Amino acid sequence: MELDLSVEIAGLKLKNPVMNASGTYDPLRYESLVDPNLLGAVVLKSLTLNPREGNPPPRIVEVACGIVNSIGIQNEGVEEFIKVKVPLLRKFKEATFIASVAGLTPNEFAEVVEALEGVDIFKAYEINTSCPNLEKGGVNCALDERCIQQVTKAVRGKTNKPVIVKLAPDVTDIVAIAKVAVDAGADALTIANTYRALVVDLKSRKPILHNVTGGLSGPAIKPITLRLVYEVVKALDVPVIASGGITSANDALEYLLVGAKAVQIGTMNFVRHDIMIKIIEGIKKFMVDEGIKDIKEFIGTLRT
Amino acid sequence: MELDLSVEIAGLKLKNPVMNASGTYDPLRYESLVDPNLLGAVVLKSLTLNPREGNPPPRIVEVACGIVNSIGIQNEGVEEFIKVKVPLLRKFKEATFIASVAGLTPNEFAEVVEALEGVDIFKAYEINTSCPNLEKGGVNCALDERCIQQVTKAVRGKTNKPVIVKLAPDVTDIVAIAKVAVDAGADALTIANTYRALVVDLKSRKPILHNVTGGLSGPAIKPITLRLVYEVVKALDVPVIASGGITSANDALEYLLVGAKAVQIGTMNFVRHDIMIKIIEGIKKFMVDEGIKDIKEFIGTLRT
Amino acid sequence: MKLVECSVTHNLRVRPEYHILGLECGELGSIEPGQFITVSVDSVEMVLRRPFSIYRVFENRGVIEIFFKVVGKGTKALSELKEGMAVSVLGPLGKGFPLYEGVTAVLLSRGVGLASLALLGDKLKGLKSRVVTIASFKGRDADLASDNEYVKSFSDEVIVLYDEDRSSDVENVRYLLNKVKPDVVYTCGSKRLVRLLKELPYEAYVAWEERMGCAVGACRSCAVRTVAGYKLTCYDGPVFNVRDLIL
Amino acid sequence: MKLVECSVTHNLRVRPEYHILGLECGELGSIEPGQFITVSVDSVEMVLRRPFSIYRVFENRGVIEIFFKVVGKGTKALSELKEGMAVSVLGPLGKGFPLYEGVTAVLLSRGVGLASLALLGDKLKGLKSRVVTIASFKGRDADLASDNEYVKSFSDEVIVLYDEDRSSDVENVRYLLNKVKPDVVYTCGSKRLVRLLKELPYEAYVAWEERMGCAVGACRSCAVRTVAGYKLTCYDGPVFNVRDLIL
Ligand SMILES: Cc1cc2nc3c(=O)[nH]c(=O)nc-3n(C[C@H](O)[C@H](O)[C@H](O)COP(=O)(O)OP(=O)(O)OC[C@H]3O[C@@H](n4cnc5c(N)ncnc54)[C@H](O)[C@@H]3O)c2cc1C
Ligand SMILES: Cc1cc2nc3c(=O)[nH]c(=O)nc-3n(C[C@H](O)[C@H](O)[C@H](O)COP(=O)(O)OP(=O)(O)OC[C@H]3O[C@@H](n4cnc5c(N)ncnc54)[C@H](O)[C@@H]3O)c2cc1C
Ligand SMILES: Cc1cc2nc3c(=O)[nH]c(=O)nc-3n(C[C@H](O)[C@H](O)[C@H](O)COP(=O)(O)O)c2cc1C
Ligand SMILES: Cc1cc2nc3c(=O)[nH]c(=O)nc-3n(C[C@H](O)[C@H](O)[C@H](O)COP(=O)(O)O)c2cc1C
Ligand code: FES
Ligand code: FES
Repeated sequence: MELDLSVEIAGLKLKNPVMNASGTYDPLRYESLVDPNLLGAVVLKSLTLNPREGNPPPRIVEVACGIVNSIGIQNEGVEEFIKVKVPLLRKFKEATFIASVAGLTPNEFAEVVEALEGVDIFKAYEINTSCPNLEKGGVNCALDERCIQQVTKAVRGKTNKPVIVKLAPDVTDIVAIAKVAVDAGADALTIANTYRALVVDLKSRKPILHNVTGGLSGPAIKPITLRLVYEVVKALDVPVIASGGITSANDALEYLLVGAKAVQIGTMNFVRHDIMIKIIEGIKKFMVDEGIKDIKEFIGTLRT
Repeated sequence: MELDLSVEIAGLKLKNPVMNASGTYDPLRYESLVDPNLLGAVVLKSLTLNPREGNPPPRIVEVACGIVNSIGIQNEGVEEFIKVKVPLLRKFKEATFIASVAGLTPNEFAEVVEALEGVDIFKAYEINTSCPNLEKGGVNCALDERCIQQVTKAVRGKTNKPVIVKLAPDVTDIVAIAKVAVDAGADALTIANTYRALVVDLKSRKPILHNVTGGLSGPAIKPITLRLVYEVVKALDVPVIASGGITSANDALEYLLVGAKAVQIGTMNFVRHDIMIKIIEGIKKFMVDEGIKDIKEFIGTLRT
Repeated sequence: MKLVECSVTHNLRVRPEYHILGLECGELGSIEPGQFITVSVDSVEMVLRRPFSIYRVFENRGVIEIFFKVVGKGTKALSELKEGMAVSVLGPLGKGFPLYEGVTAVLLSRGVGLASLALLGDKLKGLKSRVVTIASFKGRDADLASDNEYVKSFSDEVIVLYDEDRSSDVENVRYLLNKVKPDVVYTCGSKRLVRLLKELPYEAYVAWEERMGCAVGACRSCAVRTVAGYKLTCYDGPVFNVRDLIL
Repeated sequence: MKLVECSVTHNLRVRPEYHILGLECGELGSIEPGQFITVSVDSVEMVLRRPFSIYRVFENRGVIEIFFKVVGKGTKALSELKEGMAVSVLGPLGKGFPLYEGVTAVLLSRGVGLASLALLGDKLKGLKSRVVTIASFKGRDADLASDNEYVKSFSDEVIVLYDEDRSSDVENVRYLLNKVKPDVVYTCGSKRLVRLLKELPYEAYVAWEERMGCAVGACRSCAVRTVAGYKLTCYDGPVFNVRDLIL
């Protein structure tokens, strides 16, 4: 059977619906284990305008069925990235690259996009809104409808490429915040980032992460993020990319069933480094077993 | 060493900080496995004014490190409860009972409390705000500051016993909603209930729970709820009872370290039916090992 | 009802995917046919205990057996248990089947549902009832009755039905039951069979299965709809009169 | 670097809580002393892979050994692995120690940190360097060096220090190092020892340990502060010049 795994998100054609989640995979460092040309897309680590050194260690800690991290968006800054990293990425000729954009003010997001506009390898932008907003005393932009609106608008004004706004999951009303992003010009949404969490150590009586709190990811969060995707897909007419706790082809398929157009694999890239390839194979096997020729016929077919 | 495990919450004296979470334990049904007289308190299943038959099955499903349930507050109604159940509970002479109160309108909460006021075995009320508010088209009261305020005020007007408001965890700003409850007269807070979640079945392409979504509980949620407790304890001067993912004495101690005055065990009562007794023993052992005579000296000693 | 650490005495693979697990639990108290236990597989990733009927009891040795099919992660883990390993068991749980002396009883099972009826057959035999076992399976390679000495030991007759030759069709089961004209029929949780029994004039009981939380009647997870409203499968059941159930 | 399913060849308990695990992995590619592998314990409850130094290599048999202490759930699970069981291994990872020919080298270890230095000792011996192993332990019952034939095989001298008789005190270590006057010192992740080496005039390298995510340099979880800003323990390290680290 000839299988069609391709999907389209706001005009962006992907050869299959499987990509990595930002910050959890690097095509160069995984090169001997994963061929990035086979992925639906490759999302790079979030970039800020200036270099950021990130938080002091420890930055990661394991919890039941998950991890909590506080990397602090360590990155080399957009300029250095374009100069050093982009040339290295060019060798992956068949790969579809998505840049991840971060900022400490709404304007910074726009500046990063502006700087990236000339880089032809990027086919879309994912806007990582889970950043401290310095203009608002450092509150997390992703939790603030006003900030989401400003950031989306600012970015939208700078590019005609697809703008994918990545939302935070731990909000009272995901649909409300998703709507703000869509109304401000987002072409698609990634749902969602990590959940604010805390891990402490009884012996030292201190938080384990230097940053005190961090973001929970991994299998633990899947049922919650699946609910978020379900709510947004039901309420709004916007393509959704799902990110949260995917460990297997079945998990990926569950998100597609609920209506996500594509999925991102994050934490599991640390555990089985070739998982994304395995998931693509698993999706194919499922399609064969269930007689599905085109994955688009399966997406969003949840019966409630 | 003589150990003092007692704690006080808004004037309510508990012999130790370990109690069950509402809906996950019944002193009569667990009688051969757990002596309720040994617990810090016993929280009963949430009661509504009228009997509720609950949701159609399936009502529970397992996920990674947790379960998702949608019982639908099945209960016999407060009148039947007082007539049939309360007399049976009286035999646990040393037990400290807390009634859990639910309602479909703010006024219903008040009526349930009114009905329970004469029942001497109840030393406090826990207000389960995670109920659909029929006056607001069925939105979850716990997600709505206005509803939390109305419910707390309504209940406060009916009793001088301690009022413990139980909050939902999946809100953007737990401190804001906690503050509303405290300002409206809550003596203490339980943080928190379950997280809205979805589980689907690939074969049938349907949600597994008949109610579609349900509430996630168990070890998976602990790092998130721990963060919530941390935030509230830091921001407000109100006693907090922690509920979320406790599986062991260490988990319980982590919540106490962060500043909870007491802890509730929910899902784990299904797994190791004598877990609450084991946790009390484990806390004692920790106190001996660490040379802590009075658990109150340990509570809230997190160093950040 | 007790919560005990049991030790695995044997773990027999009787067919691919079907296992009989022996557990030395000491004194669990008196066990009624139809009652069940729950076992803990892993208490962090797989939070919930798994429910299984008590298939067989060796009273003098303090050993019980469960008979299970590997259907998911929990039963997979159980299928890999080795002799001497420890398993946490809670039981016996729920209410068993009503027992009758000197009657003609049909045990009508589907698949591994036979596991819920075997101990009952054994008891009925002791009560001088005539036991006709009608066991239906997908195919011959999933047949758990024909070679089963235990089942033969209490059955006056064993009738085995298969999907592959269509002998398991509802109409054939109806025909067979009407031929036996039993005083009482006992079945397990196949909805199709319960529906059939509701149509027939014989007294009939079913061992129902529903997803469970606490398994002791506290959490209200395992509701099943009956003529008297929701009942708890773990506490009011798992045995119900088929006429009381609303499917 | 490869991701391979290896099979357990042996799992020796050398002391209570200390295990040597043999893994038949076939061809992993060339391994530098100081490099490490990560192993997967369970991929749902315990999401993260566990990092361990490569303790020993049996090239002709395609077998490597790790030497670990049971400190938590993951190492507990590893300590229970039996011969023939499968383990997912990723490696070799990171950058190893710089090697010198014909010098005097001290391996200065603390506890099971010896595991990070042994393969280095073996290589240095082959390069005709003089190897003095100074191994410090809490007490005699945690002594992993005195009876260790492998360590003896590459060490020209083995000096064992204990907390219980205070021979492991920093001042005594300083004294010993100054007596040996090594060309180079190699140590593992004890902060106390790294601080000492920063004060002394000898060239010195440390195998650093930091909590890891991907272990291949992608996620930036394992940052360690150096004079050139944060470096990644898994990729830029785990071996660092002690003078580059800011503790
Ligand atoms: C009272 C009772 C008696 C039972 N007796 C037997 C028996 O004797 N032999 C046998 O093979 N099976 C029996 N079952 C079914 C058995 O409990 C399930 O097959 C088993 O729990 C599946 O676990 P799993 O982890 O392999 O499957 P998974 O699908 O991974 O399990 C996921 C979750 O769903 C639950 N679940 C899955 N299937 C069922 C089911 N049919 N009923 C209830 N919960 C389920 C599991 O307990 C678990 O919580 C009985 C069920 C009940 C309620
Ligand atoms: C490069 C490197 C090499 C190592 N080599 C060895 C070795 O040869 N022998 C040995 O006994 N130990 C070694 N360790 C430490 C070893 O990785 C930890 O002891 C082990 O991961 C603990 O796992 P656990 O599940 O038992 O402990 P838990 O405390 O339950 O682990 C929880 C989490 O913390 C992480 N963690 C805990 N301790 C450490 C640590 N010291 N360093 C990094 N992560 C940690 C675990 O990997 C896991 O993610 C090394 C660590 C690193 C980074
Ligand atoms: C170590 C780590 C680093 C991350 N860095 C980023 C980042 O730079 N930008 C971003 O948008 N998301 C980042 N994330 C979030 C992931 O992209 C992903 O949305 C989240 O982990 C949930 O998916 P998962 O459960 O599959 O991991 C990071 C996650 C982890 C674990
Ligand atoms: C089956 C089930 C039923 C519950 N019923 C109630 C209830 O009636 N009232 C209530 O306030 N919380 C109820 N809860 C929530 C628990 O009391 C508890 O707050 C939650 O499960 C988180 O704790 P845990 O992770 O320890 O289970 C229920 C939870 C479960 C799993
Ligand atoms: S499973 Fe808890 S009431 Fe039946
Ligand atoms: S662990 Fe991922 S970069 Fe080092």
